[in-house]
Amino acid sequence: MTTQPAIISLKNIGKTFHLGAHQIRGAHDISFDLHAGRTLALVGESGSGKTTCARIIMREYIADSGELLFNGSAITDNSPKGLKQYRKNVQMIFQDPFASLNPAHTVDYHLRRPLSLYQGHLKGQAVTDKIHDLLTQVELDPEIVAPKHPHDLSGGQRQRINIARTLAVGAKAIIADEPTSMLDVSVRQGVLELLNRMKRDLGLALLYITHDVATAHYVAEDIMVMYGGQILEWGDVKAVLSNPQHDYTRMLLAAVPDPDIRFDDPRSRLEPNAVNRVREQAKLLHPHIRSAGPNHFYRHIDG
Amino acid sequence: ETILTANIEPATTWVQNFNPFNQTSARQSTSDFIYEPLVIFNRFDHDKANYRLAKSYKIADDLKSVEFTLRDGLKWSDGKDLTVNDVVFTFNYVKKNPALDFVSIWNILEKVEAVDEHTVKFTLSSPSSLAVNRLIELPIVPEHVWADIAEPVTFANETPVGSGPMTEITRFTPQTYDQCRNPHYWDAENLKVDCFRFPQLSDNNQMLTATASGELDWGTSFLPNVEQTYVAKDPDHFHYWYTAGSMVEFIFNQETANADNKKAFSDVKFRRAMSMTLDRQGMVNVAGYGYPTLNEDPTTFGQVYSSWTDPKVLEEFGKYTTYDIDGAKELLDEAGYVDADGDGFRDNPDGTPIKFDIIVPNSWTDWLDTVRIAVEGMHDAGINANIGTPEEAVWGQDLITGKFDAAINSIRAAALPYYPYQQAFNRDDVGKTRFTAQRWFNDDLSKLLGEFTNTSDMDKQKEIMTKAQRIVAENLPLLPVYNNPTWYQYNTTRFTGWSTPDNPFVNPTLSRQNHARLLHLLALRPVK
Amino acid sequence: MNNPLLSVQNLSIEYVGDKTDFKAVQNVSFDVAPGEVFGLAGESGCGKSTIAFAISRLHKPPALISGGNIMVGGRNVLDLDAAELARYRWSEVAMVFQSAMNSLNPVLRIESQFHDLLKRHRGYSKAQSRERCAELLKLVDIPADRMRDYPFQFSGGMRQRIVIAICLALQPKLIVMDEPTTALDVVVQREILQRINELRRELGFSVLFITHDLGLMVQFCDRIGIMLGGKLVEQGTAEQIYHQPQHDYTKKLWASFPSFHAPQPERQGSPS
Amino acid sequence: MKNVLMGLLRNKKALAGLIILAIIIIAAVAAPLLTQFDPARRVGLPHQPPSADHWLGTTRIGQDVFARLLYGARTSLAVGFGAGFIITAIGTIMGIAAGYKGGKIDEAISFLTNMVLVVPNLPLLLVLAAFIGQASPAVIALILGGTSWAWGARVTRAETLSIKQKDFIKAAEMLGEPSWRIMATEILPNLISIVGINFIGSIVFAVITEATLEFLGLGDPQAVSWGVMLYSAQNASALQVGAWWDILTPCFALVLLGASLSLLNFAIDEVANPRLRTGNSLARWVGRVRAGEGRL
Amino acid sequence: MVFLLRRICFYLAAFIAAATINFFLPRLLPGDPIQIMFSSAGSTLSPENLTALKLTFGFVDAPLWKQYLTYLGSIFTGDLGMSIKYFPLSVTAVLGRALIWTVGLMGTATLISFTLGTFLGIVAAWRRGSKFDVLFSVSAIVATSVPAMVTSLVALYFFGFQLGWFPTGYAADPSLDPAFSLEYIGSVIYHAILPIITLSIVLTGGFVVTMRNNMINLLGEDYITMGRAKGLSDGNVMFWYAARNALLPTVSGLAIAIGTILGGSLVTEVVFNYPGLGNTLYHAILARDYPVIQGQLLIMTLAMLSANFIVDVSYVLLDPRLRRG
Ligand SMILES: Nc1ncnc2c1ncn2[C@@H]1O[C@H](COP(=O)(O)OP(=O)(O)OP(=O)(O)O)[C@@H](O)[C@H]1O
Ligand SMILES: Nc1ncnc2c1ncn2[C@@H]1O[C@H](COP(=O)(O)OP(=O)(O)OP(=O)(O)O)[C@@H](O)[C@H]1O
Ligand SMILES: [Mg+2]
Ligand SMILES: [Mg+2]
Repeated sequence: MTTQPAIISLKNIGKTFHLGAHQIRGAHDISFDLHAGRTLALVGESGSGKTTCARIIMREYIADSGELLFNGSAITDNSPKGLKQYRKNVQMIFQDPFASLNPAHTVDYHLRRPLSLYQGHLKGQAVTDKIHDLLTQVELDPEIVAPKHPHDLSGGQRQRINIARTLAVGAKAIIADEPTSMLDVSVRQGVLELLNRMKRDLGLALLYITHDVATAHYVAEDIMVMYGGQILEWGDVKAVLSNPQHDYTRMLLAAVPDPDIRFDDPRSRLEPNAVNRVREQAKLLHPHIRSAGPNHFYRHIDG
Repeated sequence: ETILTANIEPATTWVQNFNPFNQTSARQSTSDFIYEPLVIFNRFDHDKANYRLAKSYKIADDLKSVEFTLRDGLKWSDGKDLTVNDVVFTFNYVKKNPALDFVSIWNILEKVEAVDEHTVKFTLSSPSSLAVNRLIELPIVPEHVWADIAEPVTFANETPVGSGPMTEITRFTPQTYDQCRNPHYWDAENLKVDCFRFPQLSDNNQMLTATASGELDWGTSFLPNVEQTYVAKDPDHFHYWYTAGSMVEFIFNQETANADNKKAFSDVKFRRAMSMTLDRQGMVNVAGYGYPTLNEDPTTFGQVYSSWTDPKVLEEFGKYTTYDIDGAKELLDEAGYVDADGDGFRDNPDGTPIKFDIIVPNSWTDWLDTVRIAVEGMHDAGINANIGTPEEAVWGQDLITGKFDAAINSIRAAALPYYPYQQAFNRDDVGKTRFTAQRWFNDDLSKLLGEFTNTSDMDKQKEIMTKAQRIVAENLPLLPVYNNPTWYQYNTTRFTGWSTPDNPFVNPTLSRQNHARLLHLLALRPVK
Repeated sequence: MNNPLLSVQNLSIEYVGDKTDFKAVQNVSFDVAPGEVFGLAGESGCGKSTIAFAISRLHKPPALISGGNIMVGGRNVLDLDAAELARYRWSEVAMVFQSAMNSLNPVLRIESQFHDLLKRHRGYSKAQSRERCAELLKLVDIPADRMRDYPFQFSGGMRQRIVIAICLALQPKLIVMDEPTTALDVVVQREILQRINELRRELGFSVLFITHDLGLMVQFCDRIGIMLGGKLVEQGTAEQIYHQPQHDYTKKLWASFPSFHAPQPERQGSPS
Repeated sequence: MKNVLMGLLRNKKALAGLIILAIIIIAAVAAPLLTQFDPARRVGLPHQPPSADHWLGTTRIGQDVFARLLYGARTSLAVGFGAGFIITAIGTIMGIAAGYKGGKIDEAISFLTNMVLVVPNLPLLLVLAAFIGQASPAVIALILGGTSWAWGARVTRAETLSIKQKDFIKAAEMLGEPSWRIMATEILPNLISIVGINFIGSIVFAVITEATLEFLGLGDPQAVSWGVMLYSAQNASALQVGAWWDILTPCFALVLLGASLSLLNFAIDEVANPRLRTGNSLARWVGRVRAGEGRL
Repeated sequence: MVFLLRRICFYLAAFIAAATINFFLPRLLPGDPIQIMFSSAGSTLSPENLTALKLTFGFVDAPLWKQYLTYLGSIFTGDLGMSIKYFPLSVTAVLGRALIWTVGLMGTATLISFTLGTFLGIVAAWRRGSKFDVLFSVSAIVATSVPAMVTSLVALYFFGFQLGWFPTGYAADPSLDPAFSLEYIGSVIYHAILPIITLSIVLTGGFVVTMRNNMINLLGEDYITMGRAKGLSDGNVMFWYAARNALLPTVSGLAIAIGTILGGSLVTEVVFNYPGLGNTLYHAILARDYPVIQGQLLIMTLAMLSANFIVDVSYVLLDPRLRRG
């Protein structure tokens, strides 16, 4: 993979939810690294465990097993102070831009708070200047946007504010959980572009969570395909998408809308029986990992 | 069948309890009507003795005993004979069960015995000319019923066996009950009413509605603006007559815990000045709708005992019981009650502040308004008086225990002026009744009152009372304002023979305190 | 077009505001032929749902149809009286709503949501409804024995399929689908649309398909209309819209659509 | 906040409510200027009908009804606002803490809340007032405040739970905001309409309850307040003797105050929830349909 | 089921807590309740006499905790002691007598106001912005803020005193004996009409407003639109689709409203001299009849708890999601 050190590493993370009598596998044997200046895409359908991974990274959930490493060392300090120190470096962007900003506060307030929490040395005018910088960085006009309340902004603008907020904290790693799924097609691109640029210019590590394989393809260097709490296939984006190994990955890719193949075309057809079979199979645990290239791995279906 | 509908007591629901010893929850139609007294003294007829179960009584010359002789052929309502044994039983029964002794009769009694078949003798613990009045307060109950009652205090006596005119409970529901004639009543020929009917009425407004509709024959409730709300509805048949009842007065607690107030309260000049701030006529007219009887008599006798009042006393001290703010101010100035600390209110001559609440039961609106008027007057004279409005029960308890500064209070009217004085100024009663609440005592007065009971000579008694009233008027421990009206409305549509202002043969009220109500009932005649 | 099933002619719809009115749909015209799938695309708020609602005449104040006609089977829907309207709804035009999760009544069993419809339009008894319900559920691959369950006992995809089954109950000529799969996973979405496509072939109804996913639209629709700010800015076959987009806005939409199947199309315009 | 206020000013119901409330407040504050009479003193003959001297007549003992009305408004407003404030403050703090903190704290608070909710309020107040004896308006306000917060706490908790789910709360947590700050500056501002409704609803409740307690004779009969006016009038059988002004005046005043506050409450609801609004647009819509400019 | 079990546990705990408050409340407040209670009757009673009376009524000077235990025990055996004011009735008998009337009064009024209010709320929401809506929602708001005593007094004055259409007190004509006769039942109904109407007026407003708001919030839901799109009749959509779902929060509101209803009925009963629980409590308070007051609070709490329980159960019945959950 790359030579740069991983900012965050997950090592064999497992997490099971207990709902009364039955259990739900949230994550099983999850391992991956987030590197500075790289985007890792995590794709999978609803309920596959993507958000669980994000929450484990954000230390909202404590993993049942496995290790979470930060800058190469295991996290031991679970005090609020330690948590704050951690979150100074790891921040999150949420799915719903309408819900992730407090409707009661202005944009200015939203950026001022992280600054006063994490950049305490900034005072008075310096804070205002910093806010201007941040807004400019996310391609918004500070004069216009700063005094506004979230409901005066479009979804794309709000998502930019969210990004600015993580920058205000000074995070090194950003977890973006479906940051564009609620946005209009026409503005999605812009937000993704921005994230890409941040990654490049600021050397951020990005975990991009999505169910949209197409955009993952567009922004990420690496990709992981998840189902039923397991990562079924992972590696270089191009390698995985052009040469999927796992049946589930294949099915997922086949289901992505493709303007070139109409529904009437037999090639487009997904057999319902086949779909169900693949799903059933993907739910099982697959302990064997195979490699399909230098940076392309998958879990092998036995038997 | 002639049914007389009456309002006897306010109630939210009737409970079948005819225990004559019970003072809290028994029906007020129990005494007199079910349990006839030996004798009834009629205050409206020169305190004449009306012999009921007894046909005579005799006080021994040494005033140490009384003998009652019963009528012949008396029967209980179940047909059994009523004998002297029942009388003796009753008094001994009460002795055995002190919780029943609501007249504290055994405080003055030594023993009770049957002298012969018709005569019963009461031996007193000390000589008294007035013991008869107390003795006849206790109801006489049938031995054959009560002897077997295990818990007489809680016994509800739902189907009473009595001696009075109305003993049969023919119907009893939570909202109305009928009490009908005793089949064995000795005086049946005078009784023309077959049944009482008592509807349940809980407040003024309901009583007003029931009375004004003509449903009630005999009303005993306060009605606002009675001329308009009642009489005007049927001027030919609807009438009312409010006679003077208990004496209402303001009192200052001589033993109040507040030392500063105590200084002022114990000063007769202060009391006199306070008395002069009371707009008595205003209280009568405004607070009492004009129904009470004005009482500007410093002896507190007022109209009820006007025949006992000494005009000289009235002349000398009458000015202190007439409304005169300027006079009050003058008196206060003279006595040194001036505003020392500049708060706008007068203080003690030594500069300590005077500030007190006058307590009044919060639901007694006529009294409350009376106190309002009093406080206005006191304010006008520069006294920092206020109103305290506890619940009725709390007010009563405060008066008894002495935890108050000032209050409005009343003393029951009885046949002789001796009784109110005895009630109010008997040191032994402190902590037992609210009548001694002001805690003012005078040895001369006590002696005089003691002498009063030791004689049955009218002239001697009058002489004693003249001395007594001078002491009271001079010291003004009670600030009389008016006599409470006794509520009485009567409807001549169905019954005649009512006690009226033109023919005031009997105290007309139906309340439990008035034993003469039995005489009133016997005088009534249905309209044919 | 000869004998279109649905003909929307110069339709204008406004939302009356406190002071000014908002013109949500302006002078929109398009036809849908029998058996055809017509797609309406455009970004959020451009008026797609407003048109869909108008076709079943579901609007309530303050919406106001201020001009135009909606012809279905030769009749102007806007002229129907209350009784005719009640008969028209669902038996001629059925509808699948934006969110599958919420278009079934949460407190009624599935069978009674079929029954109230069948009783109203066909006068079916409970037993008859149940029978029909079983048939319809089978069409969308749901076991008939689950008809006594409540909506919350089904997954999102199943619920959406149930709604589609209800749509088919009266064999309507047109089914309006307002973003029927946005809340679903790609695989589920594909399964459902595939099923609809098959049913359309079988039963011959037309579909008015609304979404903002252009790729999906080209895949599924015969013809497509592109909306922008209440106006229909471009209309053509799927082929045309994909390969020769005319309007700038259409081109921009394609530009912002990253496809990973085809080699990346040249990006025109700059991302916003 | 600003939006809520602006919205209120534009809402007809709110405007009506605000105007009435303003009139009542002004009348209460300016009472000494509006009447020369002392509300507690006899200043005329008993039960005089309204006249030039006594605009609303006199009471049974000759107090000026108008003066009592004005000064009584002070009591009602003071009790209402005082108790309303206590009720809302306790309810809001409890509700937010339970909703946000969850776990043991939530369980404890919820249990307490549900407990208080199942004890019938008015009877309890009655008993309390009776035991305390001649409860002054201030005491009544305190008891009311202490016993009536549960409903507000429950509603606030429910709303807090739904706000807590919102990503912006999570975002604040990720930022490392302390929890008191999250409750005070992230959650509370979003509860403004709930708190407002709770506050105003509590005022109405307090005003009515105080009047009820006093009407039943459990208040301080000396106080100059609308409840005591009712009590005295009822005791004087004002209706039966035809002194309607004595009893209908406080009735009317209570209804007016209650209605104004309730209108305001309803309006806050409408402002906070646009769906509930029945603004001008519907009138305009009807107009346009009538004019044949369109249909449905 | 788990849900209901949890609730039952809560109810039990709440009941014991309420009983405890009930026990300590009078004892914590200033003044000796027993003294106060007898002092009104005791103006001529000697202390010995008083002591004898107290003993008879079962006021013992045992330590507090002992009294408390006895009290708890007696509650569960249904023995609430003797009434002072209504002696020799037991508290249970006094309350039992009153309970029937209150249940009748409140039950009917709640039923009427709930049905009427809910119905009006549904229609107002359905025809939002119409004259009907404006008229009923505004008058409902005003109605919710009118104190029960005002409504009762005004109704009593006009319909009782001025017009004389209705009786001004009692639960039945006092001249009739309670019987299962047409006459008596007719009289009961006749006497109940005015209190029920005033109580209903007080309560209806609240139901109108809640139902209307719930409905309006629901009317935007897709399944309502779907119901309309299905060509179902307005009535069907309004009641079967919208109202049924909007009823859920209203029903839970009903549980809380029970408290208000109890309060409202208290005032109404006092004004109309209706022999129910409220009136009994009021007079017990005035008379300091502690055993009755305590029993009363307990029984009212019990009523609230049962009402809540019924609401819980009906909630489960109305919402299939809870039934299986
Ligand atoms: N706190 C929790 N308690 C119980 N189960 C949970 C919890 N969080 C998640 N799960 C379950 O774990 C599984 C994975 O959930 P997760 O939210 O990670 O999926 P996801 O891939 O993010 O889905 P989506 O795309 O819908 O957001 C799901 O079945 C979910 O129901
Ligand atoms: N009830 C209403 N009152 C006022 N304006 C409305 C109302 N309903 C919709 N609008 C406005 O009408 C416009 C068109 O709305 P419509 O729902 O038709 O959009 P859409 O294309 O379906 O969008 P989406 O893709 O988000 O569903 C939007 O700008 C919306 O704000
Ligand atoms: Mg997720
Ligand atoms: Mg839409």
